[in-house]
Amino acid sequence: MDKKLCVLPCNGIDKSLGVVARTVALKLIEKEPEMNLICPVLLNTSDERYETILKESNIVIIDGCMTRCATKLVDERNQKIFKRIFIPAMSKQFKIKPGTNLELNENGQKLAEKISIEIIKELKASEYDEISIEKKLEEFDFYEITVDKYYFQVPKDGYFFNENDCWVKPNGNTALIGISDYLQNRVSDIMFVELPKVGTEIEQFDDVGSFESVKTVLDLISPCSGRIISVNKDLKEHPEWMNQDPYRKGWFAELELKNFDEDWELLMDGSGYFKYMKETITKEKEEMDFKN
Amino acid sequence: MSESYDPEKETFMGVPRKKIPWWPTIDYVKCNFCMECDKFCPHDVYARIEGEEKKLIVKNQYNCVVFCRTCAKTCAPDALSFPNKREITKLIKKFRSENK
Amino acid sequence: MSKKKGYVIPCSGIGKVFGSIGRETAYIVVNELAKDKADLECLPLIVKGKKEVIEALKENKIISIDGCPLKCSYNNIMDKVGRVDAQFMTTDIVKENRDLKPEPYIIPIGENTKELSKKLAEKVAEKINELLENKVEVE
Amino acid sequence: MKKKVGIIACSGEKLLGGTLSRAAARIVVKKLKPHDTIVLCQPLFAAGGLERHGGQQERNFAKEHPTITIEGCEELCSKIAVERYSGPVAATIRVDEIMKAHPEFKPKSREDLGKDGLKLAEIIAEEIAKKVDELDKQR
Repeated sequence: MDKKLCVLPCNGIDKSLGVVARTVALKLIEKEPEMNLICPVLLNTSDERYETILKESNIVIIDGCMTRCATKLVDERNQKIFKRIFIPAMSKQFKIKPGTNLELNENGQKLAEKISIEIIKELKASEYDEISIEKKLEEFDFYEITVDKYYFQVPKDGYFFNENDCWVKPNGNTALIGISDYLQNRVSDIMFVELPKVGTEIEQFDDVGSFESVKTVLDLISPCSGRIISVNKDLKEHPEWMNQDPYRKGWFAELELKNFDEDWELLMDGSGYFKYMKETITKEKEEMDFKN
Repeated sequence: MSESYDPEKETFMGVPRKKIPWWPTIDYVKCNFCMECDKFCPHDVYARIEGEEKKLIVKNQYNCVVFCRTCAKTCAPDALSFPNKREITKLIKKFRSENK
Repeated sequence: MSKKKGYVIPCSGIGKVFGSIGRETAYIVVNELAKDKADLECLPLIVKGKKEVIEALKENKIISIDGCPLKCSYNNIMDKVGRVDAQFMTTDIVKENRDLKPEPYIIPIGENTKELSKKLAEKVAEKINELLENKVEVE
Repeated sequence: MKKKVGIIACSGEKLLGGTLSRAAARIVVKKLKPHDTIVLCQPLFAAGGLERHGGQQERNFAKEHPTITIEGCEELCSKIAVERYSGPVAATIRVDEIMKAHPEFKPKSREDLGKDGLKLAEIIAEEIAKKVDELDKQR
């Protein structure tokens, strides 16, 4: 198991949040000397320079603004990602505003320090072993119904659903999207996925990519609007993750949310969707029995 | 579809299904009656009519899953079209706000 | 010392077509492609832990063929015999041949299913040759 | 909601009885009793406890529902698997005995049942369906 880590900050020098991104990276190197620092400018001009390091490492990507230069630099690679940090979201989370000064003020330093501690904490908790999985796999509580030998699960918190059986899991101003346990059960073994292109702007309920089983082909109908910032490339190799772990390892794409406050109004939370799903299953069963 | 199915009671996002004009429209100039859409659709939206000129029709329009347009992807001559999703979303929002 | 054989153990999953591809593949290998080198054994007997069967497997090469990610064949053999020399997934051959969609029915199997099984059988037979030619024992 | 009956076939790869038990199980769940029965995967019993629910699905189902096992030979692999992981079985059908009782049908081979074999599978399937009805009456 590879345990190497590297860090790629956006290094924006024209905004204080970019300077925070750079400072976080420097603090990480200071705290974890084994970690490799990737210079975004050098990576952009001669990426062969970092080829080996990137191949062998999991990366921490730090973006200072919505342009997400650091993210874009690794988007096209099949890069193992440990964590993505979006400084404005962290600033909100810690309620620390670094101001606009390009020479970091006390608050800016404090924010960078807090973020770096947070990353190290997570790193230790992961014991390095899990980090090749791009998205953190949290345990979650779920509602469950058993029909014959099949189980249908719905996470209790953190996920929102549309009536097309797709979910969104927001985290700050980004979100993961995927399909529900019910939908994966319905289509059965997924063999192929067509992932959307990174950078695509989508509206709520647009189709984003598709997945195909022996039985059928279906589109994923996005529960929210936004811009695709990453896709789960591992699904190309492991489409079965959508069946085995639809709410976590089987995530489909990551979006930068555009209008979630409004999108949210047309979505169900875990308990709402569970009720909806149960009704659907009962209806299907009744129809079957009727035909019988 | 069985008789226990009652379209009158169906809703989508809290809106009566019958208030949402979402279903495919067949362009009979393009359609070559390959029936791929009908073979695909598990909801009995289409029906095949033997001996008629229009050998395929949209029969159960309200069975169509709102926002699903996967059948259109099976259509080689590109003869199927759907309403604009934004318009439909707007309509759903409008209905919901008026009927709170 | 008697000549070694390659035991082909498909999962024979019964719920979906992927298990049937494994079963058909095993039959093609032992009946046609690697007649004198390959043999079959019942997976249920391995699951049950029948002594003679386990002993026979231990002394020969073992190839598992599974139809779903739960890998019943592989896992049960690992559990009871402790070794698998090569493992195959029928879903891989389906993925590699996107134009050949296996028919959903299994009694009897469809044309595409048969074709896919043939393709997988070629790979399995080749692997058996490779395993048996290899003079170095991998224990 | 009525509880479904689990059908577990030995599916043994090496013998004709396995292929027959498999075919009969499919005929029951697809044709004769599609709404009263569900097919369970025998090897999954032992391989249980994997990813998410995996094999636990089969074990739990058999704990809470009546199950009928279909055996290809005297080894009774399915029955033993179910009893080990879930509890007593509701009924056991012996394919080898039904074969003996119907010498007029001569299945072609374990690979291809042929016309006679399919007929025999139908007969076995009807036996299973009868058991399902009996179980229904008892409940």
